[in-house]
Amino acid sequence: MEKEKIILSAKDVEIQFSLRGDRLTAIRGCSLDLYEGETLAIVGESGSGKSVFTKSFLGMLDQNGSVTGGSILFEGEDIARLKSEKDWRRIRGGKIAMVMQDPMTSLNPLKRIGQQVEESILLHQQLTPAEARKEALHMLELVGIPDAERRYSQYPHEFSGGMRQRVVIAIAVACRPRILICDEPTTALDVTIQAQILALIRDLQKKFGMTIIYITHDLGVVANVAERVAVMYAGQIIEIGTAEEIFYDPRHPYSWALLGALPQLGIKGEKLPTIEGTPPNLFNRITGDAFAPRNRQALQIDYQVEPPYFEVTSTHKAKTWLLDPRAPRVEQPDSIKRLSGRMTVDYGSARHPHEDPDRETLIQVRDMQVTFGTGRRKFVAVDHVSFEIYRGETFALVGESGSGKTTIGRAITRINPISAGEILYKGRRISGRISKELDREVIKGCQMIFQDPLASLNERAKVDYIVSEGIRNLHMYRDEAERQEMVRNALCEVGLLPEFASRFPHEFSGGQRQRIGIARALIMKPEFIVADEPISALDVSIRAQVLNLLNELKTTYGLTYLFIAHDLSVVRFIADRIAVIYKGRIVELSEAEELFRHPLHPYTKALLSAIPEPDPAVERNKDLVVYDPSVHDYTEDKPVWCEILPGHFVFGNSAELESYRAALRA
Amino acid sequence: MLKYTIKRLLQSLLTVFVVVTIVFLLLRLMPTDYYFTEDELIKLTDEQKDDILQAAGLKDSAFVQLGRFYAAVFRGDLGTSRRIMNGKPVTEVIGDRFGISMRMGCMALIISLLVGIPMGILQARHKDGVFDHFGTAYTIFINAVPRLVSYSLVYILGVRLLRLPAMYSTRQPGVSSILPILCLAMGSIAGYALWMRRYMVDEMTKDYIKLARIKGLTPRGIMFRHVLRNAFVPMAQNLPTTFLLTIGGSLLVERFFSVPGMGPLLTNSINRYDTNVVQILVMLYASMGVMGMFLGDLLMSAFDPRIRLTGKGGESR
Amino acid sequence: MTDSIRSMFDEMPEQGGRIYSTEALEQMTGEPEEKLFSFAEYHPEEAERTGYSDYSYWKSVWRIFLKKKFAVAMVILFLAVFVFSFVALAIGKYQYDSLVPDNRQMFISPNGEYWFGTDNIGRDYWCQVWYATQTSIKLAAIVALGECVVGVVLGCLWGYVRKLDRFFTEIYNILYSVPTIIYMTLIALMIGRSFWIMCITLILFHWIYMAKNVRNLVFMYRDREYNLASRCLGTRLGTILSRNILPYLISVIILRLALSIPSTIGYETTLSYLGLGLDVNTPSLGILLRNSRAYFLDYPYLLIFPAAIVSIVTVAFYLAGNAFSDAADPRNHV
Amino acid sequence: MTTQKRLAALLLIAALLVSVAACTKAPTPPDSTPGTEGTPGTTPDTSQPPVTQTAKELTDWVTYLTTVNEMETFNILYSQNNKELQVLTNCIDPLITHDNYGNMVPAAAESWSTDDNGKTWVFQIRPGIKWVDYQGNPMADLVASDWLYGLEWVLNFHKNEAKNTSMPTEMIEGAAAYYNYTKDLSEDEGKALGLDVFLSMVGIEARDEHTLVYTCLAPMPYFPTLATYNCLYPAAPELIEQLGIDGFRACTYDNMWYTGPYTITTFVAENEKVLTKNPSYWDESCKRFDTVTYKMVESADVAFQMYQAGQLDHVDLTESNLTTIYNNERNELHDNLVEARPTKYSYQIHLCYDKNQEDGVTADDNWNKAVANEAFRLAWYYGLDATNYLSRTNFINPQKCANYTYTMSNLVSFSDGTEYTARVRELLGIVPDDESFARLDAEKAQAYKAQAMEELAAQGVTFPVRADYYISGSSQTALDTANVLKQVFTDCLGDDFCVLNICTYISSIANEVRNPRKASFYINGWGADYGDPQNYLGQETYGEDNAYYSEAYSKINDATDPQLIATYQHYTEMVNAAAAIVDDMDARYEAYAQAEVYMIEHALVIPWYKNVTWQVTHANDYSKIYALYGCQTNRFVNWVTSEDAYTTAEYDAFAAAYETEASR
Repeated sequence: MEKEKIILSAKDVEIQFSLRGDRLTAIRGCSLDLYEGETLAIVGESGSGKSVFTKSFLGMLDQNGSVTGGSILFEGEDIARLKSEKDWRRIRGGKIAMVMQDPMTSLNPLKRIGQQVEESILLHQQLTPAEARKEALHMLELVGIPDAERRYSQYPHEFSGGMRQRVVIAIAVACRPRILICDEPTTALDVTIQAQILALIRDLQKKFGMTIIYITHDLGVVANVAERVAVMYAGQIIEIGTAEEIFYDPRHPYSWALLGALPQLGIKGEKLPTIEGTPPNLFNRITGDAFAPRNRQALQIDYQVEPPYFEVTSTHKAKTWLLDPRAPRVEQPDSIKRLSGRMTVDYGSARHPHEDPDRETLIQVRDMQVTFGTGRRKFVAVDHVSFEIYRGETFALVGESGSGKTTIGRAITRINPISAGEILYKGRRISGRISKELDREVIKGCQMIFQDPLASLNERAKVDYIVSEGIRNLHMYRDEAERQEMVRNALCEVGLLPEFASRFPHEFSGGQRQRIGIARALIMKPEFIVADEPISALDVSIRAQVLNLLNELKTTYGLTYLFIAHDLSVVRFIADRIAVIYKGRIVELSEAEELFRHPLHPYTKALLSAIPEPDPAVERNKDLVVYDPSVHDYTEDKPVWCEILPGHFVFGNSAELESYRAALRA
Repeated sequence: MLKYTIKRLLQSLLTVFVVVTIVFLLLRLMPTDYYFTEDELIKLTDEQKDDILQAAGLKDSAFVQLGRFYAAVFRGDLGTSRRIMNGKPVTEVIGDRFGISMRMGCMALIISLLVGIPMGILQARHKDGVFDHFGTAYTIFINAVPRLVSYSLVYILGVRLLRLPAMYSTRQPGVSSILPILCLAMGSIAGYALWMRRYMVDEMTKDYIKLARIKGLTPRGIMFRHVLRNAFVPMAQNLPTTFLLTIGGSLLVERFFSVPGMGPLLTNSINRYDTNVVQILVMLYASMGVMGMFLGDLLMSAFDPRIRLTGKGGESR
Repeated sequence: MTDSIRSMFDEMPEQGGRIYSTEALEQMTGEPEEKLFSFAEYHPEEAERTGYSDYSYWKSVWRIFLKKKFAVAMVILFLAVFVFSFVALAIGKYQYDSLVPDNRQMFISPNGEYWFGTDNIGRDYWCQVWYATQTSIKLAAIVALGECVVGVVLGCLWGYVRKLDRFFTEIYNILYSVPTIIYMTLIALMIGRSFWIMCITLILFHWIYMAKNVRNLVFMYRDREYNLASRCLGTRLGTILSRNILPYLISVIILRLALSIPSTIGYETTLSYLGLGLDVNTPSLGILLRNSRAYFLDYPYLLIFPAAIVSIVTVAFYLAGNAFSDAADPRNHV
Repeated sequence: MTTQKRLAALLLIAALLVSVAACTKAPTPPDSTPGTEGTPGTTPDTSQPPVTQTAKELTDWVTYLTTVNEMETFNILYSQNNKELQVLTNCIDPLITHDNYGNMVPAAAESWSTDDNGKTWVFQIRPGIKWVDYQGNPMADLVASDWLYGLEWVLNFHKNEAKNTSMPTEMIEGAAAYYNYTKDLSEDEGKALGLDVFLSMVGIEARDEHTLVYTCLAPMPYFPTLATYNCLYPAAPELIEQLGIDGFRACTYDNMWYTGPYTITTFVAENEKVLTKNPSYWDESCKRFDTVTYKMVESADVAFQMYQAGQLDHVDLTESNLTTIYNNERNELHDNLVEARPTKYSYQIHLCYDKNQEDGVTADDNWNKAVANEAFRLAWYYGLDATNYLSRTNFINPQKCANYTYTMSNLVSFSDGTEYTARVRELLGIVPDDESFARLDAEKAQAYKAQAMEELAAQGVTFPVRADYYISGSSQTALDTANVLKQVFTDCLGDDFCVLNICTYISSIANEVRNPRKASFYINGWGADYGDPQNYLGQETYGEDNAYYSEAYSKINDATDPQLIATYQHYTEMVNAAAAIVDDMDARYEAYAQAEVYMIEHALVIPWYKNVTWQVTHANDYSKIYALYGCQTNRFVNWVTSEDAYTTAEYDAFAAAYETEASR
């Protein structure tokens, strides 16, 4: 990369927070040069300090935090020294702007969209109100809001999440900043929307020549937007380089781990490479390489001396002793090699349970409908859905938020009552009123793993109670000793230490908590587990742990999963069969590889195209397929649920089915 | 909208009906001796008392009375007072009094809005400053210390030091209203300041405020363009209730300063077993209560575009 | 230490990467180069342990509460007053039970014999005030506890059992839309006035606000995933309420408990002033305040002593309640 | 929601609020006559020379009432309460009124007479009296038949709702029958009744426009005293016609008609009312104020502050005010403390002779045996020193409140001017004393106590005897007083004899205490309805239905002790004998006095106290109408007032002058 003008230069920035009387060093001497017009992605797990670091460029640190060392040079001024809000206002908006993570809360709910955009225009561009209005309309159009004239006078709640994020971006861009910081702008959005927002950011960067810092925890996303990538860990940038360098030739073990943990790079039936443990506690003083305790290939020196940056190329630096000539040579893991094309991707020998003549139907859902509310507020969450789950398979349900996938899971575990149809478990009806014995049997047999490890554990109860809650209810033990033994076993099973039983959930990290949740389900010795987005709230490094665990348990206990996800990439790795759900309807259901190879329904195609590939070359050249529900004309020709190939179902009317068949033949 | 309004009004009607019926029946459980004055109790024999009660229609069974009452209300006849002012239509009894309560209440309301809300705003803007501490001390004092004590203080200071009239007088409504209005406003100023400050402080931690800061908006701009209106929404919900309740008058203040308002009417009419007045008053209060809630929801929906008034309650999504 | 490494780093430019000198490293760590650059042993358990956090909710609540100096001071003052009310009765020169009216001793200002003076029929005011203080605190405490117990139990049901929502909402409307004074008057006139009647009626009309509060919270927690998990595991309603939801309500309950005390005392004084409070045989601060109303312009001490004590008690609880609610808010645990 | 919808919501709110506001339209300010404007005439006028004997009189009077005493009706025939009568008595003239010595003087009736020892009474109505409206415009002439309409109204169950019927039905021929007749009619029938049936049944007639004749049930020499009472007031048929039955019952100050010295020109409920001189009043010679203003205050304490601020012309003093002023010689009001005249109530300890236990069912034998014992009662009579109790009312001169007779003093007098109760005291051998409670006799008390304890112990009575005394649970004053009373029992009789147990009732002493007979005794006052000792002594007779106290309080008719019953029967005979004397009033009074003495000496009822309070005032109470019965006391006519508050010395002089004048 040719030398460009440095627009912002952070040197040895140290940021501390005072928290509960202690001092937490969130950024430990972090340096970064930002070049004019580039898109830099900063990647890291939660708590790595990526967000804090960039907030310091704007003076937007929380009240209890402050820059305690280093300098941030911007336009010849050390903005780390700025104190008053007044000084910062010179920088904010007009010079550096920011797009925050959650579009749902970052707009004033009581002001019209247009006004909010106009506000920043009036602040930073010398325009008359009439001109500002025109400019605001223009901005709205620019960020891809159709019918801007009408949308201008609407309120945020009338916008979907993706649309709101577009508005937030419009507001930020309307300030005409030199640097735009995008702080996880797509994390709260659906995959298909995420892809669109990423494309938008790319466009805007080209149009306005802004410098963009893109913060994310997901390396897959980075490949799409970034020219340069910085990987952060424990308050430091441990590796920085161009996107190609980081994706194809990462040098730091942490970068390997991050990339390797991506399920897109996993091989079905094999373990994903994982990063054990959790990020370090920044309250403590860290000696040596902060990643060392989690690194299987750590050197002795890693525990004692902090590594310096080693330059791989002029643009590629990494902070690891492994690059030291004195250090032993360590091969890049296979997954990295796969990525850089040195190995071919093989999705392994998928099982085909539906072709098994001896298959046993464990769960059967027939024509199920779930509605919420009554009268005019009635809302159909799940609309006449039918499918079967066979013993021993992993059945995945994929759809965006609000599609009804979680509702289906909860209906099967009988948390939500169903309003029509029926659910059979081992051939017996379990929906509606059932006998006590069957109730017990279903409680034992069907368990659930929840999405949010923070919310799914009772904070005020000990792990021991949480894990043994089910066996207590059903008195599945003879005496106290046996119960404790069962708890210990369950904890060991999920890779936790038995002594954790006497602790409270808040003492654990997200991954550990998710494993406690799994232990809670596992202790019942269930046959069937509904895993409701078990990894989507977890950091990338932890996801792999949980996915591996689920796979392991499946083989050990012959478990059957209903795996609910919003992201096809994960599902491809774990699922045997996949059902795609859209607005309460299953639109396509097929064996996993078949679905990836021959997606029929346009929505499936859109979902597939939105999967972020951790490969800059692929990402930059891919065509985004946008799903437009209005392509279906169901006014006369009613759609049907049709098995178009053995084991491959699709939802469509006769015309569509015809075209699908044609596509399959082709 | 219209459908919603009708539905809400019908629901309110039901609530009012239930409340009035309950109070009606409770009243009939009261000893009828309250119907008589002390003078009468000294001299009247039980037989004479029975005759008087019978003449007043209070001897019939409670349900007969209830039926008669609702039939009369349905005809639009709200009955006459018996013991507040014998034979005077209840509407007039109430009409005489609620004007004064309302005028006083409105004055106090206006004052407390004009003082309380700016006070809350200033406190929130200069959070943890001297003024904030001062204001907080004031709100704590007013909210914590029983009203009887703080009114007594006002009374002593006002009457003894400032030589203000201790009693409301129709001849000098201005001067003699100062102390009662002060007492009324004192409490609600504290209330408004407290809630305004709290809502504003809450609002200031919201993400969209961060975005506004990032835009480069001045603290002033943020305060006036974003925080103020949003913080006002939850306040707006209570405004109609507060306004309507001014008609009800404040029992304590009006007793304290001999204001001939609605406040003491209620306890007086119960004390005197003036059933018609009690029933209509309860009906009035209950209607004001439910109307207040309804208007509050309407007002909120006017301020907050997120709130759609359909189906039950003004639930936001 | 960081600084010294950096400087060494700058002095030692080499070909592909930049390297710390072996000597410097060995000197720094006291280990030979071979050892330093060999693989370390990997402990998966250690990795599990790293993320351990010592954050404890209640510890933080307590710590932040203690930071509110003024509230703590007021609580201590209240406790002092409460304890002193017993001491005062013991050291006073007159016993409450054996007070005798004596018209030669009426309206004596505080002096060495009568520490708080005497009342209108010549009885020692000191023991009356402290006795009344105990009555008032007792009343407030019982009402607050009663409100909480009833409010929490019914509030939990209200929030959790959807079918009951309508019913409780209607009760709420009925109680909320009419001034409580109506019911209080009716009850005082029908059943009479006594300590326990007062307790029960206050609880009867105030539990609903607690319940409403609890209901909203239960609503919030009801569909949290951990409760879904419990339902999935077949946990009974009672257990879910008591083990899963109640613990989350404790801070709110304590707050309401603390705030209910000043409001009960305030309510009691108002009712007593209106003649609807306790019966005259049970002197509370409210009754004393009401009685002093007739005399306070001539004999201000009759107002000042009970008023001061009432203020201390109510302000203490009010402050403590608010300080606690601040402390209980996890957002403030920084 | 779209903009239109939100706009609609706003409009709806606005509309509702406006409609509410419209309903609350500011009430029209009360009509105030020019005379009532400005500050009351009590503002000290500094330009005046220092106080002289001939201080200027007040032309306007400002007084107060506590808010609980607000009027409940303007219909004087309907009212049974002093709180209304004290105002309305100024508005309509009775047949007969009083002067400041309690003598009956003509009002609407020029003269009255009887030819048959009081069986029929003829009243000559003064010609030329006008009914006027509240602004003083003449509306109609007052004629004799107006009294017919008035009595018909009172006796008609559906018109006056059984109010004020007791005295006419007890005294006037056919009144009870007519009342019962109307009671059996339906409401509409009753309201439609004219005079026809009434005149055919009831002993009343209008011989001509100015001659009114009443026929009593029996000879009643005291009947004219009843004519001061509001049950015998006139009603203008034209007004009844105009307002309708319900409208007349509910008449208001601005639609009623007046014949009295004042009309009500301003009325703001619970705040203020103004009486203005009636320009068409027949008696132009009587002295009246231009206006009389009532301020309604929340408590006596507020009244005192208003007096201090010069906003009132008199104030009754509360305990604390009085103490402060009296104990501080430099207090500006110290010299202005003056004693009011006694109220019309005579308070007694009414013993209950058939008491039940606290359950209200089983008889309390211990008490019933004790109280039936005369020695026990006499121990109370001689032993209880009321002084401390009296100090509750009047701590400066407690003995002024001492009451030694059952009948209230100044009710009637012998023809030689001897006051009736003075005669009773004389017979009892009691000489009132300013220093101590004159009845007290410690020796006798000791002796009776010993005797009672001996006799009663023999009957199995356990000592101390518990006497249950009930007070209202809501009254602090009652509790304070009861505590003082309890102390009196302890101090005077010792705790070994009798112990007072203070209990409370909630709302109704009748239902909660009297009917279940739970109290051992009551302290109750009786004010006269008409001017005859019968009105007092007749309440305590044995075996008679209309003896109010025997029926409601003492329950003597259910007592079993033969000696007690005999005593009561003897007393009853004495009273009946006295009542039978209708031709010689002196003999009649003497017989009553003997009966009263018999009653008191056997301690059937124990006289206890009367109300004499302190005040500061600009009016000479001795110039006011003073009557113990009827409702004339509060007429604002012929008052002597002063721009400066009277001093104690001046008042003492007034009292002395009054005494001399009265005995003449």
